[in-house]
Amino acid sequence: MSDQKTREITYLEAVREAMVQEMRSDPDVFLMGEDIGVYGGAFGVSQGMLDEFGPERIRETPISEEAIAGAATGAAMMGMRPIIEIMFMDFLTLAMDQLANQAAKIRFMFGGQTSVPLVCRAPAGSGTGAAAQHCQSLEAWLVHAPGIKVVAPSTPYDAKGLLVTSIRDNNPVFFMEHKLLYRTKGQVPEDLYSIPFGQAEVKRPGRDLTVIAYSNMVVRALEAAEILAVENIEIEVVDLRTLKPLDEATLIASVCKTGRVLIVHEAPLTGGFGGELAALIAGGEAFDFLDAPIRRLAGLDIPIPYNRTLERATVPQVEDIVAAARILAKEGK
Amino acid sequence: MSDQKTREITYLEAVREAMVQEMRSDPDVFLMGEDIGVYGGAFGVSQGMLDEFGPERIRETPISEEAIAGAATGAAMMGMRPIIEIMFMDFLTLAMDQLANQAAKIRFMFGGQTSVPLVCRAPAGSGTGAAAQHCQSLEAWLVHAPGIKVVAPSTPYDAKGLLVTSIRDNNPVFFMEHKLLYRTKGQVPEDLYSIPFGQAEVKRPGRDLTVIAYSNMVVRALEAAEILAVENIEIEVVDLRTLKPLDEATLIASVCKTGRVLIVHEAPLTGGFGGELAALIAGGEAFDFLDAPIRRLAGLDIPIPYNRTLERATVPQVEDIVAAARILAKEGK
Amino acid sequence: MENASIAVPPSGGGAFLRTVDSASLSHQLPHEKLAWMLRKMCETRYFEEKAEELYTRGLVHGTMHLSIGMEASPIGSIGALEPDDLIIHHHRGHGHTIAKGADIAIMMGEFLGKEPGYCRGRGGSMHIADMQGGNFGATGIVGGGIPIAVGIGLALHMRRSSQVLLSFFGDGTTNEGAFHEALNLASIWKLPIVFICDNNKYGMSMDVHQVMNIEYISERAASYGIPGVSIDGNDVLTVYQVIGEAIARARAGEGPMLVENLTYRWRGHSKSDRNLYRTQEEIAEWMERCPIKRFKQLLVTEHIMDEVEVEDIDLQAKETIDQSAEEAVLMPEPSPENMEDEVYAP
Amino acid sequence: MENASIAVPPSGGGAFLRTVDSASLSHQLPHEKLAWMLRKMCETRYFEEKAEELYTRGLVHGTMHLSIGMEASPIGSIGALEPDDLIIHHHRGHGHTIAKGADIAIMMGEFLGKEPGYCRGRGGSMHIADMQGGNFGATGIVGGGIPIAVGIGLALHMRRSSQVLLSFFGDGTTNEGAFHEALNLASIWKLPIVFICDNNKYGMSMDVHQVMNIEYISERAASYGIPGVSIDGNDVLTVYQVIGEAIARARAGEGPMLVENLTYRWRGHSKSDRNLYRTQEEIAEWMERCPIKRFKQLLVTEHIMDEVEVEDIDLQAKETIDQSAEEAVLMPEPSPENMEDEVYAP
Ligand SMILES: Cc1ncc(C[n+]2csc(CCOP(=O)(O)OP(=O)(O)O)c2C)c(N)n1
Ligand SMILES: Cc1ncc(C[n+]2csc(CCOP(=O)(O)OP(=O)(O)O)c2C)c(N)n1
Ligand SMILES: [Mg+2]
Ligand SMILES: [Mg+2]
Repeated sequence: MSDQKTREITYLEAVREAMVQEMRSDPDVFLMGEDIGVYGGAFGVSQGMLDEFGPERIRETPISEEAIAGAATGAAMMGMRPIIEIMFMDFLTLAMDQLANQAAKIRFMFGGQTSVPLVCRAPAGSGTGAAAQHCQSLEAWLVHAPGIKVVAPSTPYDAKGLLVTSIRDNNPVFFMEHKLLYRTKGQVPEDLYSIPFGQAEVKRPGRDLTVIAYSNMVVRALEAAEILAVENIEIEVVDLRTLKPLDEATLIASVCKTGRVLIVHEAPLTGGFGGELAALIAGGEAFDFLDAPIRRLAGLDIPIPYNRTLERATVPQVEDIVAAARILAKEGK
Repeated sequence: MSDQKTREITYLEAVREAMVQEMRSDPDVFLMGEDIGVYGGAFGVSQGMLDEFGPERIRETPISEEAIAGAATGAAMMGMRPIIEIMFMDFLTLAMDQLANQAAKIRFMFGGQTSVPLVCRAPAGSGTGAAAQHCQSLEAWLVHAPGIKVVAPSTPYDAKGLLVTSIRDNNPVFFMEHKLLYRTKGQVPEDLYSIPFGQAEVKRPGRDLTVIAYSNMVVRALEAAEILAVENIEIEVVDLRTLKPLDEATLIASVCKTGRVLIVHEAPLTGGFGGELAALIAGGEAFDFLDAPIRRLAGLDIPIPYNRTLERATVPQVEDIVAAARILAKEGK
Repeated sequence: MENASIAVPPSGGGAFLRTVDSASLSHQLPHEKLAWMLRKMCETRYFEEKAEELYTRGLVHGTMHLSIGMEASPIGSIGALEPDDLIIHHHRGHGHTIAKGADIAIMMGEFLGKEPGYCRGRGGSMHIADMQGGNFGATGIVGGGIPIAVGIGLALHMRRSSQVLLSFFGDGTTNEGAFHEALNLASIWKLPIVFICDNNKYGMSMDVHQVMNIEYISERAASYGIPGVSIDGNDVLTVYQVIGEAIARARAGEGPMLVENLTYRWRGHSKSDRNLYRTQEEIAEWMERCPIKRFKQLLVTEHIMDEVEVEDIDLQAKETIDQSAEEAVLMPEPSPENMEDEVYAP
Repeated sequence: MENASIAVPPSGGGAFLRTVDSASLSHQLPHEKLAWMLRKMCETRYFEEKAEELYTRGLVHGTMHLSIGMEASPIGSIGALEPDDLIIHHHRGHGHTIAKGADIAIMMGEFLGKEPGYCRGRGGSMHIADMQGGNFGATGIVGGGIPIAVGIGLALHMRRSSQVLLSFFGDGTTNEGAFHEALNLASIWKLPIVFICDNNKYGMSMDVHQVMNIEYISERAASYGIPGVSIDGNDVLTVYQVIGEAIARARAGEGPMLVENLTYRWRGHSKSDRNLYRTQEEIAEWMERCPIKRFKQLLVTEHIMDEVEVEDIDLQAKETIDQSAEEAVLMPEPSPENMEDEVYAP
């Protein structure tokens, strides 16, 4: 970590700053996507970048997600370092052949002759009333596509440092940005710095149980921790930060310490990444340290509804984490 | 189950028979896909069907997976019951928007105004030297798409009965056919019959540990069971048959009985459906009955290689199941 | 048949542009048809102005896409359908839904996420469907509805129905693979579909000529061996006439066609739009070509209606909207109980 | 420039067909170029016959797609490139790989899944790539390589390279959305790519005219505002000439073009093909038009080579293949150790 000057900026600004600084220092880096120029991207992430870098490197595309991902793949094979913005994570459905069948596999399938250093960024998650086709969290699909790395930072600091690492990584990296995080603020160094992949962070230490989370659910878990602390329940919040590679050691150590674990994610429960985490815990050394069953708190197995009340009820809220933690803290063999 | 005449046919014939018989009895059922006419489909599943039903109902398409899935979605909303054949499961990557964003969500998103009774069939799995882009097992993605049901039969008998149920179901159903199963044989009733969704089957009872599997891995688990029986290790083989809906009761009961569980699938380990299964076991009543950590045996986290030896080494073989079961049978707290 | 002439672009510049003498057409159409068109256009306009107002008042949680300035395309097109014909459309679909006969209070209820709304508050502005009214709804995935249209058309074809389907989408959408695959399929199967591109000059912010190297989107019809034509999409009678011909063609079993309705959206793409990609002059210029104003003028100039009748229709439309909004605001919210039971059909 | 004339289809029938006077062209080309073309065509033919033989002998675990009868397209096209230009192709890509200068023993090794093979036995017939040779390999996903081509072309463009990329695919592939999106993108960015459709009349079993309503696939170029042309893809010199012009155009910064090489595959789609979708007569007819036989005849008729020289080249090609196969059969198998370490680049 840099010990340079830091200041408070938003998550969105942190993402932009990582791109801007990497583009300044590496001419092979460029950004490609829909409406990322004058419009600044659907969420404004690339605002102002066109002015600095021009249309060659802030490369706007037609509405053609498959071609965008393919163009990134081909350019990456040529040694460029494309970053693509897929406007909503839901539209990955249209780019999955290029991401999962091409970019992810090309290196192995070609016997190591080449590599595919691309970053695919996309905003995920609900909370904005955008309904079933604009609110998904599809990280579980990407985690299950060997060849892709998956990053899901929860703070501005992590976002900048991990995006820098993503851009410098020599593989396809999926970088998940939660819409509700964009406006959250935090201290971020002005200078370039990078955070290694595969290092979870204990965002809050605790004694009674471990909450494993990533992306926006870390924020909610930390809020829940405040509430629970008042009741003298101390939860340890482990922020995975990168889902693939995964820092098993940190999460196992935490579970061994607390003996209780609650896994939280926004994506639907069934088939979500929480299953993988539970399996790792239940299949490893932590198993013997468990004092209670492994609990998962996740989105309902439904498409995200439009109505605000329904939308809220679909994904874990702070109070849901509090309630689940309360019960789990008392559960035990 | 029908008590009518049965005879031995292949899995492939069983799939075809289910389609043929349903098409005879319901004029709304039709088959759509690439090269399914005179060619009979890439694996010959629809051979002869064009002769009986003609090109209207054995509807050949251009190479346009997204449009095929979309056409099925629209026709299903009109009350037809399309079956689509996606030539290899790998090509689902091109149809995921239609399957996961449209077909799966339309009913909920439109407040229940309509339903989408389609079946998407596709051959999955490795073992034929078809390499990275023609050998995948992507069921975990579909399980994580609320609105889709997922079926993965392991025997000719189950294939026919479950395909009939799939066709009659009023929802999008993904029907997974493993290439290596196509030529396996079994007793199948001539008459129409159906097998309800959500009913796992204990394909072999056993005392020492539970193996949970589906599709081709059931066949391997049963072979492994024979070998292990000689060593006086009796494994119980639970065939899930349908992944969604899932018969939790049967698998939990088996785990409670044996106290040890090995989950086996061909898809890559990380993010595979085994995680979900492990999580269900580790989060439920079976937790207290476990005498050993939950073990998963799955494909390596790599694209499927072409070379036969490498390909074999990538996914669980009979001997791998035997070895894993042997160790697990002795493990314990 | 006569319509086939649409297919062949006249040589020379503006090859694909087709014009219609709307003044004389206005005398051939029944008065009530013309009144219906005016009413539906006004209802659409007021619906969207009300939507904006409700949004500004903080009553809307979510996004919306307004088609103010584009009303002639959905109303003229759907006006040419028989009642039991079908439509499927897209995120900018308020006009299509109103034209297809939606109950506006129920529609407004959906916009506000209310239980009595068309989708019980699950869909919202971007996913309003009215299946009973033959409206297969809106998809939020650009291009996602076009392959579905093929399936609807296929079902009509297989059942030897005489119904026709209109499939609406935007200019930017025609760069999606789904557009390509779907039009090809509809063509080889000769499905009874009219593909209608509401070309409002922009995707979100991308000028249509920045994202494709051709003058008219209708030129793309040639790739599928179907007729393609571009028309003044701000003239409701031109739209009515040309789409009507395409519908007749489709109903006669001659297959699909691609019609490009040239129009313009006045408002930003959605609420987050700061309009930096275009000039105020351009917007002003197109506001001059307001389809409602033009139609009103035509009706008066041609002595089809007097100004009193025109403004009466306008007023009624406004009242319908105001009333519907009042109703909708009072509608009950949905309950989050048992949502997991709704996903799968029994 | 002259090539632009390709873009404009002459009026009347066969609008998009372009012919070349190969006889006179043969006198303008260096002898060694012509000899190279013949040798590469023969090598491709013998490679695939050998592949069939090895397959029949049970030495191959996997699938393969043979291009016997189609050799003029890859060899003529790639023959028109400079050595440091690039290609990307598809499942039926043996000819492309050979033409781009692959070491045939290493290629054969890959076909047999051996460790010294181009992809260390991980790829097989359907995924042979030779990155050092400027060959970006074959994808098994129909259409999957075309968007990747756009990215390669984009990198060339952004680096102001003078290199050109040839992107090959089949007729059936042009119905995939990927084709549409990619050609549009390449067009608006004016990328140095020549898109080459090896139209062998069938997808797997679907006749091209069964799956699209147009005469020539090159007509689809119009959707992207780029030139499109169809040529006799069984005449290696026609291919060489027309692709050469397209390459010159691309290199001059005038953007991409779509060339359709009309040809035919003699063998089934893959080994499971029972050829039920076509007649023996049709196959026989096309075997008459064998590109190798035709080229040999031309060379002899035009007195460029005598029969001895021609047959000598043929024989050398056969020997190269036989030798390579012998070498490849003896190559070591890969080991399954540590495969998980290969997935990610360090
Ligand atoms: C697959 C997909 N990509 C991108 C978007 C984001 N998006 C929504 S509308 C839109 C512009 C669509 O342009 P056009 O087709 O011209 O329709 P218009 O909005 O102008 O009516 C975009 C890019 C989306 N919803 N779906
Ligand atoms: C996305 C996808 N769909 C289907 C297939 C199966 N498939 C392999 S080759 C082929 C035919 C391709 O036809 P064409 O593009 O004409 O190439 P050809 O095989 O004739 O050389 C098909 C359908 C595939 N590999 N990928
Ligand atoms: Mg538009
Ligand atoms: Mg072909």
